Amino acid sequence: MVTSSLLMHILNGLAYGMLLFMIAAGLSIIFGLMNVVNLAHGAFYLAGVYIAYSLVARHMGFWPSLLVSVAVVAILGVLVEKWLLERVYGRELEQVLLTFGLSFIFADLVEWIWGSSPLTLPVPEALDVSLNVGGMMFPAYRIFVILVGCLLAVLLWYIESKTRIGAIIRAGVDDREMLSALGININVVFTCMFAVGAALAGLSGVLGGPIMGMYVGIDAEILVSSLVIVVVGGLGTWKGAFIGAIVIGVVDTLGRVWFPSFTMAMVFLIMIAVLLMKPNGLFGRGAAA
Amino acid sequence: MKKETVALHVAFVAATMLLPLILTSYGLKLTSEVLIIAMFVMSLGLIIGFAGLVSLGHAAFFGIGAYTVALISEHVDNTWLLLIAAVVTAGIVAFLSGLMFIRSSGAYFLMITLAFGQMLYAIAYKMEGVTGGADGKAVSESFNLGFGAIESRLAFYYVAAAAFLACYYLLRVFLSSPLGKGVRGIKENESRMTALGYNTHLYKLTVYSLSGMMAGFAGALYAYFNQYISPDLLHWMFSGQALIMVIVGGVGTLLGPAIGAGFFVILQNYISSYTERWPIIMGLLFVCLVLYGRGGVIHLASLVWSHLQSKRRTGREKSVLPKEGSGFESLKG
Amino acid sequence: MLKLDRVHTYYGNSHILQGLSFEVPTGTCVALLGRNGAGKTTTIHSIAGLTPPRQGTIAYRDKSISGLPPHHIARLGIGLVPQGRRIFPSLTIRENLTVSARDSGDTEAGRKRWDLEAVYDLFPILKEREHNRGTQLSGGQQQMLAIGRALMTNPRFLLMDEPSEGLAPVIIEQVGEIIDRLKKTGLSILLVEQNLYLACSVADEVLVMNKGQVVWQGSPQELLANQDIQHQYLGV
Amino acid sequence: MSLLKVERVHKSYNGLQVLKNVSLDVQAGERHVLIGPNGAGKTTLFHCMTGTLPIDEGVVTVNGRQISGLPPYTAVRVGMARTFQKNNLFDNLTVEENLHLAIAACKPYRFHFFKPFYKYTDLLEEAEQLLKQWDLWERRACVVNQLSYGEQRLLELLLALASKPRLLLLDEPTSGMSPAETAQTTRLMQSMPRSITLLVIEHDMDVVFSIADRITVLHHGEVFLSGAPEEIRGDERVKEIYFGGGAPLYAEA
Amino acid sequence: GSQTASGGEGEPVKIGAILSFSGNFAPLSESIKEGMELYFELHGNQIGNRPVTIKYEDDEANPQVALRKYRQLVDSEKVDLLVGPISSSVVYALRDVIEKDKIVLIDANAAANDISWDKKSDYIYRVSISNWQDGTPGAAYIAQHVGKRAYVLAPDYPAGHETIQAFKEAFTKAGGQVIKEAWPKLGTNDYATYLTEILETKPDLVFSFLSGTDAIRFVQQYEQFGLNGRIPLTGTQEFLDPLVTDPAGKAAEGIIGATMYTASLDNPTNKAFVEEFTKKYKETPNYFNVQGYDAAQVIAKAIETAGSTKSEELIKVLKTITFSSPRGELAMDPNTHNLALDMYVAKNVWKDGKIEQEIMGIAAKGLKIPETPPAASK
Ligand SMILES: Nc1ncnc2c1ncn2[C@@H]1O[C@H](COP(=O)(O)OP(=O)(O)OP(=O)(O)O)[C@@H](O)[C@H]1O
Ligand SMILES: Nc1ncnc2c1ncn2[C@@H]1O[C@H](COP(=O)(O)OP(=O)(O)OP(=O)(O)O)[C@@H](O)[C@H]1O
Ligand SMILES: [Mg+2]
Ligand SMILES: [Mg+2]
Repeated sequence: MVTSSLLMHILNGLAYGMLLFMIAAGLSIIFGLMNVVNLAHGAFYLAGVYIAYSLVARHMGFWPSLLVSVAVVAILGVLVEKWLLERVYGRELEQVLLTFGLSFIFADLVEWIWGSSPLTLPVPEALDVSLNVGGMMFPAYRIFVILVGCLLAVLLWYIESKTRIGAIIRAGVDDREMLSALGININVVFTCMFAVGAALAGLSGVLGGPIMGMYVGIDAEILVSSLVIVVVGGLGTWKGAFIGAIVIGVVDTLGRVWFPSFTMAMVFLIMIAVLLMKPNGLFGRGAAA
Repeated sequence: MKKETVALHVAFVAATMLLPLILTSYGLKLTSEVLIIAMFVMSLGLIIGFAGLVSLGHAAFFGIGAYTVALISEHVDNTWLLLIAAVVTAGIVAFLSGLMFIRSSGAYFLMITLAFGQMLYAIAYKMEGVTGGADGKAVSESFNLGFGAIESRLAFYYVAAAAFLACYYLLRVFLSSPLGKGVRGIKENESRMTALGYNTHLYKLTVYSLSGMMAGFAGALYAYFNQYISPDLLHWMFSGQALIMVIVGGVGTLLGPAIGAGFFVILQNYISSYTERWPIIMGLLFVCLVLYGRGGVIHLASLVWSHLQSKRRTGREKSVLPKEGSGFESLKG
Repeated sequence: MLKLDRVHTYYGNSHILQGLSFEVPTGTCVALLGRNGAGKTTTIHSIAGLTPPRQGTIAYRDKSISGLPPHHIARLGIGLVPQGRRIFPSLTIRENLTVSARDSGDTEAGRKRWDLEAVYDLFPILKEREHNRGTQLSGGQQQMLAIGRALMTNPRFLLMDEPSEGLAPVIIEQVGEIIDRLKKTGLSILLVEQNLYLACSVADEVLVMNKGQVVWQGSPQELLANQDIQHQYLGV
Repeated sequence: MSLLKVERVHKSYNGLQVLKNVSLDVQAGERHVLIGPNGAGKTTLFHCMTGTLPIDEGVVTVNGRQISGLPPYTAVRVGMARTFQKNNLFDNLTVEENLHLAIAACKPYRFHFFKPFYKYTDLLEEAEQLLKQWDLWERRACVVNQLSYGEQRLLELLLALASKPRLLLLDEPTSGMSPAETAQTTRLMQSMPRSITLLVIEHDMDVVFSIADRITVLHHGEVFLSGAPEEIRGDERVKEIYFGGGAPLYAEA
Repeated sequence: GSQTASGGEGEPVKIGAILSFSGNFAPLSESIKEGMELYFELHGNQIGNRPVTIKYEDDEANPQVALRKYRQLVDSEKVDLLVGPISSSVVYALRDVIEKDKIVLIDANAAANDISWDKKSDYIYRVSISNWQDGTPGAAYIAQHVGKRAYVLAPDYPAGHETIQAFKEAFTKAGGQVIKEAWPKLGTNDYATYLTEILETKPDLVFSFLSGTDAIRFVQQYEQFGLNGRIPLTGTQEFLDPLVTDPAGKAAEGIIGATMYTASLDNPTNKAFVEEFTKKYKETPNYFNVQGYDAAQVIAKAIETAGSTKSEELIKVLKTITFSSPRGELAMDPNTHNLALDMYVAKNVWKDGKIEQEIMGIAAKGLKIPETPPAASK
């Protein structure tokens, strides 16, 4: 293969990886950090993109729609956490059922309101151009997504290492009671972080929409790929989700070129390989002793 | 065993056997299917509720059982042989995959089993020449245990019911045996089990293989029942559904998952034929179940039960929640 | 400083604290002794809000705190060294100390402000290992961490549940000294101890509990002299 | 004859050397106590002996059989049992169920899967006996996480006793126990038949000196001193690093 | 059905519809439902003098669920006949039980070739298109007018393979050459790799069979990567249908292919159909609507002609049924139980802020699927 096209494939892989990372970032907080098995992650994505769609269709403009829709999803997150999830912390299987039920409800509501036909969220006008990269065209919007992915990585890194929030959440997962006895209002912290996670899912919906499309059913795809990324990267670290997404993006992309007959199972092959070599994912913290 | 317990068991078996009296022909068919799926879900409930191995790839074993029957029945027509082949194949695959995966735990185990299931799915999907690929494969072999082919719905119902009861009682015995208790201990605290001198790996592997075998058995019956198989039987969506059924029924109980299977299949079937908005209704049901029933039909029943009990006993303060796993299981030894 | 008045606490149906009343005056250390299962930890948890009492009142600085959420109570200046250490396993030692660190609202003269440096001074081993996970410490080291963690919240009132458990004799001595020092800075302490001698050497008053009630109350000297009580309720 | 032999064991936790060239000989029937400052490596040594943690270098033999390098459950097979410093129980099972698991671990029928548990009467009887002996009989149906801390410590000890070991490793058995339970535990250790060998980590000097035949002091991962109780008690260096010199907090037994 | 001794005056005709209302196939199912309902509404919800009831069931595109729903419809609801599934695997799953129960299925979408060949059943009649008919007709036109060297792309599943196989055969016969085949997995969401490959291989044209969201994403990404306008994109009728072109928007401009239906077809039935449809649903009909409409029409006509809902009577009629569809005058091919279709060459054009299909000529008249698999395709 010509080097330039190899480079191009790697660029594609990176862009795809960053798209995946963007999509998985919210889950890496809710699942990775807060230990909540959130099967409604895809539903938040769905909510984000569909709300934005309606606003854009009412000529609100892409960016304002983005803000509003992310805010709405965040509020949705708060409600879900306060009313429902708060009662099942630490009980994973009940979380599974609860969030599974929620994802059913959300997806069907979306279908009810917006219909089942696929829709598209247009690429914001300013970014709707193709750039010439080494003789090949590359959509500017993807470069934008890469940047957003990087920003998110920085945000997560910041939360993790520069604020106490990351530590508070991990401590809260370890021993809620003890932490509250030390004077921390753990409920508020959890609610806020859940909202942030949900908002990120909504954001990735709005930003991913123009590439991934929007239809009922994408929520399940989003959920699975996010789970794969968070787990391959290792639970509880932003680094894991970031590197995991890039690894999957690049290997999956190159796999389509080199092993076209394995495309169907590529992601899962990667996951098995990684987890057999590193049972706690690439960067996961070992099980607490 | 106490007298009441014995009576309960007799009633349980009798009810299963007499059910056809009140069922329509379609009801009979649906119930047979539910019983087969219940067996599968029970096998998943075994590893989730008692060994703490939450798998999202259990359909793989169900599918293996079904495919074994479908593929081998082209050459062999002895039902016994086919059933044994299905169980053994599923067991071997479970054992080998367990060897590799069982050291993972929690979400990692969940995802690696999902991946494993998806690989098998991809294989069944892609190997068109052998498996029929995405379009599936018809199974034309009839079920014959040596007393003539079982064609009628009623007869097949009894096959399914007998198989279900056999599996249920087998697991009951297993769980109350030293080996079964050991498995539960591992779920509670593996490191202590090791320190006490248990080879925990071996225990987990045993129960995982047993569960795989049972899933394979259910799958084999399913191939006979449906006369058609397709890769969907291996897909993670099916595993996921089974997982939901386990939780819906009640984790940590034996009968719970089976009840969950019935609850899920029958309800979804009927709700979805009355309204297109069935997912909302199912979703709401699940949410309510978590909020009011600790996530399981059987737990809900036990809550109601203990509530009634504590009402009768005056002067008692709020009742304590039953501990996970020891919920309402009137059939418990 | 802290006053319990006929406190009743239950776990589900089991009635554990059965009308417990006592008082901890400002700047003193009161020791709570009793056999296993007497209800000492439950007392501590009732004060901290982890198992709110169903009846009776707990007043802290003349204000009732019963029924408040634990984090609220803690923010009033009540620190907790729990039984069994309860170190956060997924946090490093440093994070364990800083996660709940805060300044006490008031800056009374002479009160020592506890910060990382001060705690590290007290237990140098923690500094050495600050980037290790909390659970990668030995048992005794974890106990030091638990004490440090409570101090980092700069409490005015400290609940200590068997702080000497698992500590080497030298360190127990040191804990005794720390308690003395804390008292001098105006802190009040409720100390649950199994180590009779440590309790008696630092406490101003000793309470003996049995079956959820205070069955004996007096000065440490009195207790050490009273073989009967020691035998009957402590099994010495 | 030495029952337990630890030879030149080294152990480090990713880079941090915790045990350096530790050798230890425990004679059959001996009551051997391990003391040392916090963080000296006592618990780690237990982990290494039972195989809970792999050792970097060195050999551990029990009764001439090498057990280092083997999985931890083999330690029980050669008659070793241990307790944990931090309670390590089946929190959601009842006291009785905890004991049943512990007793069954060493029964030949632990792999049986066709006969209900409750038909193994010998097992039930053993459990009953232990529970009665330790005043836990009334608490037998209590779920472990509803026990007080001290009661849990006691159960921790019972789980180790349940397997009828020849070599019992106890990691601070009396910590968290009230004086009464401590005394009871001490009495138990004193009254154990000499067919059981004891290796105990303990910080309570009353207990240490009332049971020890021999004491080994560990310091910074090395054997600092090993000898008869009187020797250790009198040693100035041990006083400095461990006992402390100040006010005599401890009444000497 | 055979089990009911039906035929009584005034007794309702019960139709069971097994479609996929949840999942990716939902829009197709909704469209078929719309078409059927429109037809019956226009005909007084009656067949002959008998009222019509339709029972819809959601098979979730899963053959196992479909079998369960099938049993419910046939055993419990006792429907007279069935309207058939979206997905090919479902039609295969139903095929044997249908033979056994002798109940008529009008296949309104599932396109698997084999249902007309080895798996042909006396009880199954297709009013939609087969994969073979979808892949073949555009090939000659493309070879002559667009280019000879083609890069083909289709999802890696049976329909993809069948369609591309048909295209390849016809294309090579017309003098074209497939220089590269790509088989992304079904549900691929990022086509960048393939687009890069296309830029690299520099074919004369790209021919693709993709449906639903896959098609929309591909078309949009094709444009985003700057290929639109540089390398002509051609494909099957999926690319020329509002279900894809509406959401894909301007990116779909210029795509060429052969289709059996566009709303602009000039025949009286279609004119009336489009008018009524737009009146009722306020949108342009797509070809799934037509499949639904025709399924209803075929059922009505068959029952009226046979004067009964007995399967054995119905199949006599169905074998040679003719009817006027919005697609033109159509006739069932008795040898394949599949329609002979007129196929049109069409192109997506951008008109008044919307993609429309412009018909450029006739690709094939009365195109029938061959009676046996062409030698190369098995
Ligand atoms: N998992 C671990 N990872 C890293 N270091 C560890 C780990 N566990 C223990 N350590 C360190 O190893 C040293 C020895 O620990 P160990 O638990 O053996 O001490 P100990 O002698 O039992 O002390 P104590 O009397 O306080 O229980 C300590 O400095 C401790 O910090
Ligand atoms: N979560 C719980 N649920 C039910 N009962 C409990 C629970 N926690 C403790 N108990 C019971 O309450 C009683 C008092 O326990 P508590 O922990 O207060 O004792 P303690 O005096 O601290 O004992 P120790 O010295 O052993 O720590 C005990 O009988 C115990 O079994
Ligand atoms: Mg206590
Ligand atoms: Mg230790």
